[in-house]
Amino acid sequence: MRYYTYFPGCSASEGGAKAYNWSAKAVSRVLDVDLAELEDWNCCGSTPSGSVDELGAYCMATRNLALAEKRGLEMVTPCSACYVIFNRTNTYLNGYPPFKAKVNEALAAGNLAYRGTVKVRHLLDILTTDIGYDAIKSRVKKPLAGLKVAPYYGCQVVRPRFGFDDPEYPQSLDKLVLSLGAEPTNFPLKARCCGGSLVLSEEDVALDLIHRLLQSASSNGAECLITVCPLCQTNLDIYQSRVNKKFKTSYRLPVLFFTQLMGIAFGLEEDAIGLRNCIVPIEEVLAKYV
Amino acid sequence: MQLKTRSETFIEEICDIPGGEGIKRCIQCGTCTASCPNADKMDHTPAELIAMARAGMRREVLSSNAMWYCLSCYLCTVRCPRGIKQTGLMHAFESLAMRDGVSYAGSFTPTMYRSFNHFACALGSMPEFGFMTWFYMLSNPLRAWKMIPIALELFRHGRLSIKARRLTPEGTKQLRAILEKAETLGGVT
Amino acid sequence: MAKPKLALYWAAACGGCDVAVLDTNEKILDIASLVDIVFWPIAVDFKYHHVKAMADKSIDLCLFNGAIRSTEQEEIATLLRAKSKVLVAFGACACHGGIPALANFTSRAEILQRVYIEAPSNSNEQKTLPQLQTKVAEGELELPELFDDVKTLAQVVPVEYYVPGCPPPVDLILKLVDLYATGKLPPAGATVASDKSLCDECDRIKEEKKVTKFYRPHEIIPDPKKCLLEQGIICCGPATRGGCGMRCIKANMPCRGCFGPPPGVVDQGAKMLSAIASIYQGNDTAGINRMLEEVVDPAGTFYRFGMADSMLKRKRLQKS
Amino acid sequence: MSFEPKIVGILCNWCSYAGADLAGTSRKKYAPNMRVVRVMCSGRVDPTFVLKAFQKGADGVLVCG
Amino acid sequence: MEPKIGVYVCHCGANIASAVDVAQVTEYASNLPFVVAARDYKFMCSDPGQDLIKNDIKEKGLNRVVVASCSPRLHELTFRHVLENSGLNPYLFEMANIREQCAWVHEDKEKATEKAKALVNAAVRRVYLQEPLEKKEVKVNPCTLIVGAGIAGIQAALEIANAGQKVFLVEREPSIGGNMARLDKTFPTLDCSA
Amino acid sequence: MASVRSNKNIELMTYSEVSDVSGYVGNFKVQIKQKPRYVDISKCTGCGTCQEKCPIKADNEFDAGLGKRKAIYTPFPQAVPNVPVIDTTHCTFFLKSKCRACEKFCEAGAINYEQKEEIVEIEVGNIVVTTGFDSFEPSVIKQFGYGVYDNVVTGIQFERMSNASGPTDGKIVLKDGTAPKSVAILHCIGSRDENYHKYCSRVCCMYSLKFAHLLKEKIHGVTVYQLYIDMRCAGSGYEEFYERLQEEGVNFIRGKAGEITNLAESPEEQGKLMVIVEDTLIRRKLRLPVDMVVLSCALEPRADSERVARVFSLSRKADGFFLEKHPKLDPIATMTDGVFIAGCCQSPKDIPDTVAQASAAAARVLSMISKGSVEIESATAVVDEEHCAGCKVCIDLCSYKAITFDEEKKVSHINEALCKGCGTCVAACPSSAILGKHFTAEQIMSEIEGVLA
Repeated sequence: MRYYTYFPGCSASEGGAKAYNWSAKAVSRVLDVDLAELEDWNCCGSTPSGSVDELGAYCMATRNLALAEKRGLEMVTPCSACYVIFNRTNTYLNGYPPFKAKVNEALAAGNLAYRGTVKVRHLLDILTTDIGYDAIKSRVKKPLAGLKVAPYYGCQVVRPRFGFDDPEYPQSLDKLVLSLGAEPTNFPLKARCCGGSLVLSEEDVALDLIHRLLQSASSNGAECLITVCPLCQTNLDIYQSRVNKKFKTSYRLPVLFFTQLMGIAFGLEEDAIGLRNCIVPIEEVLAKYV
Repeated sequence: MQLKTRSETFIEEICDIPGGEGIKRCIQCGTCTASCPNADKMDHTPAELIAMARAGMRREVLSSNAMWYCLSCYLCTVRCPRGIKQTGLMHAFESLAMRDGVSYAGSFTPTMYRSFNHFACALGSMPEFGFMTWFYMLSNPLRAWKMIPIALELFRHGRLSIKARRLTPEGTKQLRAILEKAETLGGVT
Repeated sequence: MAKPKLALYWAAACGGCDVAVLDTNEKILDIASLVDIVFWPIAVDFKYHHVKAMADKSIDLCLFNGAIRSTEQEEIATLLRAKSKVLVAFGACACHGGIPALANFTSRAEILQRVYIEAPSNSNEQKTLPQLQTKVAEGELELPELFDDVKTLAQVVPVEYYVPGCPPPVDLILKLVDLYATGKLPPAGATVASDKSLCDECDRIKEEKKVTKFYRPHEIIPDPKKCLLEQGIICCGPATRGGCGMRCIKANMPCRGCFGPPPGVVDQGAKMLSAIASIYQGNDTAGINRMLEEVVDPAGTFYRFGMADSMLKRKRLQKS
Repeated sequence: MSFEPKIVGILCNWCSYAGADLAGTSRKKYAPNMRVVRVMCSGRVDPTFVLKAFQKGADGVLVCG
Repeated sequence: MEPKIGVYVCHCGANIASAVDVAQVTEYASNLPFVVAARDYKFMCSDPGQDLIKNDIKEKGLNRVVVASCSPRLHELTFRHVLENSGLNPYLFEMANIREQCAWVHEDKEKATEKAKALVNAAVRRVYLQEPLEKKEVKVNPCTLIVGAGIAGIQAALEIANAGQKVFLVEREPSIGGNMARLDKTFPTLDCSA
Repeated sequence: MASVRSNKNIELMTYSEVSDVSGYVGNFKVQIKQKPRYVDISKCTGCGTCQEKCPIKADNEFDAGLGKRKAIYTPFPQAVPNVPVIDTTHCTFFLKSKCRACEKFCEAGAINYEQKEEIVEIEVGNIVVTTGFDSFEPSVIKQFGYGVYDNVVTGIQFERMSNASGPTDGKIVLKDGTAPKSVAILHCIGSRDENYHKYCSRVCCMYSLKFAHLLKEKIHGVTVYQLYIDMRCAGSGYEEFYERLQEEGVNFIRGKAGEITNLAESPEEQGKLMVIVEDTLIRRKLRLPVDMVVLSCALEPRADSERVARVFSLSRKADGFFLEKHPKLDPIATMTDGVFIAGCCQSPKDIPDTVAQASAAAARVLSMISKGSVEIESATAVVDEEHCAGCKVCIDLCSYKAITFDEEKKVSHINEALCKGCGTCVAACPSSAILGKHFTAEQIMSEIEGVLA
């Protein structure tokens, strides 16, 4: 058993990406990974808070890190945005002592202090590095032979460089797909942006980017996509119909969290991994292979 | 055109931000622009924005629309041959613009960010339904109307909860105390 | 002419040095006929007040064994210094601190705690620790105070000669007596032993030293003809003064360094450590870590006899 | 007052001492707490030097080579 | 013989003097044991700078010299020659590196000055213990090894060989030529590279 | 190259590597490992029959993978010596003990499969290291698609194509054999980039200009883009060359490409490579559709430079190139007396500078030879025989093999001519019987006390 502090993030915990949380926990149990949720955590601040009030945003992130530090374990999050925020916070706190002092001054108002020792990792990193492809492969009950999966990394799991996978041409998700018995499709845009939160404020910008992703995935033969980030999943899944409308296309590519695909291969219950939460249904595609 | 509003201290202001000091090293190669998915939408390209900042054009930089189109995809940051953290700079420009009240009015992004931060600070958690409703109402109620089909779809698939996750009362109090204190410390620098 | 006056004293030591004097066997009678023993607590019944009553410099030769670690030992060392013409640091403890000086790796408080409270054989329910003053029916008794630091004799009073060894070998004792008797004593400050390291007199076959693994003496049976260090047994001979007659080496056991450093060496332990590090063949981190594990108790190995006399002196005391 | 450690650096003439010179020629700034003693090779470093430095009040010893 | 030490603190123009209080260091040096002369000068390595040392050796009978200036890797030999030309053994000399490892790397002038003093102190203590050493010379084998037969190696080999000396030209690849042999025309004259 | 062959003072040792250097300035002993060619150099006439007859083909490294060569080959037609080698990783005889075609057809009987590696020892007074550079391998920069897109090539590949004796007989062609109609030349690939090499490689601006010129010369009507950050044309005749290229109609775009893609966004882009770049002078992001992209790659330290540095006791700079004694006052000498460096192993440089530095190195060597003698280290170590107990701890420690054991006196002895004064034995001697002159324990300890006072 491996033990981690678990930070689900807002979207996966009570937001639109609950299925991510469920499936993450379910496959972790299968792989002997203990994800103990950080108690009383708060929103990491994500990109928007940092763009409104930088210091406040860093303080929000650091409160979680300070809480996690007390437990002394590595912290794992399934959300790419949380991952980037925490790692950036750690980098700057540890690289700029006066800044750290300032953040700690604010934290002291809540009787907290942070030394800077919590290593924050993405769930994908934990599962592929610590647990490993062989262990994952050994748990597969329903190999997804023939299923063509476009591994979509998005941006913030590999950028900026926090040492996990290549920032331009990552491989971990591709290998994971292979170890589940499925076939990763060539997907040149696999680490390009889905539009992020600008889907709310600048929908056209985002739809354009989503369109390119769907086009690239489908033209390379993908039957579904998998993602490692709640926002990516939301954009690709929910806005697919709007892309179809705007660009007069007819994509019906299911978009799963990578943990959901693992759950399918592990033979877990559909409800345990929240398959019904997908807007574009996966059942048709799965029916061909499982 | 003559430059009248040169701010001699703008570059120092940026350098004091953690990760901001790299701006001095820029060689204007344009890699950031060439890597940016949204550069075409910006009134000034990312590289130009850096050049303007270095020229002390504080007002022009902060009232630009460029940073509000930043997707935080970090492509510019990993490709920059000088190790400049452009994405971080964009965030810094955004927060300075917010603080100065000069943020670009032609995009809903500032409003969206503010709404998000409002909920994140107040609740310590992000109630997606509340946040989006609030944002659409603030930006343009008509847009909210257009979102209804999506909201219904989400709801049908169990992905939209009216109820939001709450911190414990102690947790909420602690977060508030920290943020209030942070408020008094006057920004990151 | 009156016979020269000889005094012997036993400070912080095991008593082996006094026994070594007796080990001269029948020659002790020669010694006794040559000199008048005026003070030797284990053999002759003189009290401190007898010594105090002597005129200064009235003792011709004083063999002082043991290190100094209490007020009593310090007082007697000062006393004997005043009364003696020639004061000899006799044995490893007097010369370099010896085994007692390993106490410098701890403190008085830790020692008392361990000995009087924690030791499993204790029955000390009141947790009584030694007191400097004790009231008894006859009045108040005073006990000597134990120091934190164990010192060599020379760190307390000036010393003329050193006879090292744990204990000093008989032939060196006889050599000292002979030098004294024939008036051929070297200049003050000299050590009555070899001027080279033990390897000089060691007759084992020595080749280039390349060690890939260190053993403790009980772990292998070494070849009795070959250099022990080359066989991976930490033999302190290279950094130890010769003159002992290879007592340990002949028993197929490594030198532990009781003769102290050879002339010119400032810190015996550090020098030995440097030599060991130089001949070890591991170059990678894993190899070096393994070596560090193989050298069990480096402090006790390299500073077994020389702690008080070393540059380390002692472990840092916790400020109370 | 903050802790100002005294550090003795024992550096090899051919590499790390040259490196320290290079830091100088490139005007890299660092704290003045380290005082350098040059040796012709870090192999010359005898453990007694380290002991000596600590004995004379050093808080740290950097051996580089 | 009683050691008589001279200490010379160099300004190196403004290189040292702007970051270290040279006068203070000189004053400090003059009070160190066995120091009979302590001076500071703009450029110790210049001829007038060297003459300062020569004169003091002659007039004050110095028998040991410390120069606090740049790295010994730069000018140790220069100053050893000064001692030699003044009849002293060149090894009775020590340098304190107050430029590369002090003036150029520290920003706080006061602390840099303190450090410079410590370095001078160390050099003085050391030079006090130094002993004269004998110079040794060996013959030079006239053969030369050149490693790598690209354009640089070929050029060097030809020059030495044309001067009548034996050259061993070693190349890892089956043919000489190196990267140069891969090129066609070369800038800016566009002549061929063979 | 030909003059090297004909110079009787030069003993050429190709296919050889220096494996060990001992000794000191004026008197080095060098071991050279001669790899087996399997061709007897004294018998081979260079007729080339063996290469014609050899049935096995392999990628030609000399052509940067563009062309093919045989398993027995000379890297290029003008090779010196003009004697082939057998590549045992491809030769059927070495892999399966079959074939022997080359042996059969060699009239001179020069093929010898039994050749073994030989170690030759030579003695020299001076050494010049001119080991050159490697070309940066751009496939690690994923966004440029080198190795993914066929028509993204490196500068060296372009050089081989444009070389009349190269794999395409001097024609610049795409993978499909046709001539490109538009080419983008990207500067600073792996240079001036914190992610790869921070330094400027110095020659790329100029060779990129040369490429543009060659393109214009060889392909009528070709469109050429130069994507540069700064044009660095400092050198005799260089700025003039830049001006000439401007007049030849090359498109200069000031900006570094962000990425290269083959994803077309419009019909005109179909089948092209799109170079995405900001023209920083007009502040526009451009998509340039081209047929070929040339990456002007950095010059980097050779992959084995760490090992070479160890063999010759050289130091390396932070960027990995060999460290000169002083960057301005002595860029030819190194910290090891008698070992000089010249050319790109010291830092990237162009041909005129390389030739100048090589000539300077030759002059330094010749001045050493004409002086005839050299002063050696006086600050050596000596054994105090009074105290040496003959424990032999020191014997094996000396990197310069200066310590021997005197079996008669039972003490160690140091050859002061070989001793470099490093002091390792001094520190290791457990009875302090070795004195390190000029770096005695007292002197060093006194200095330590001094810096702490």
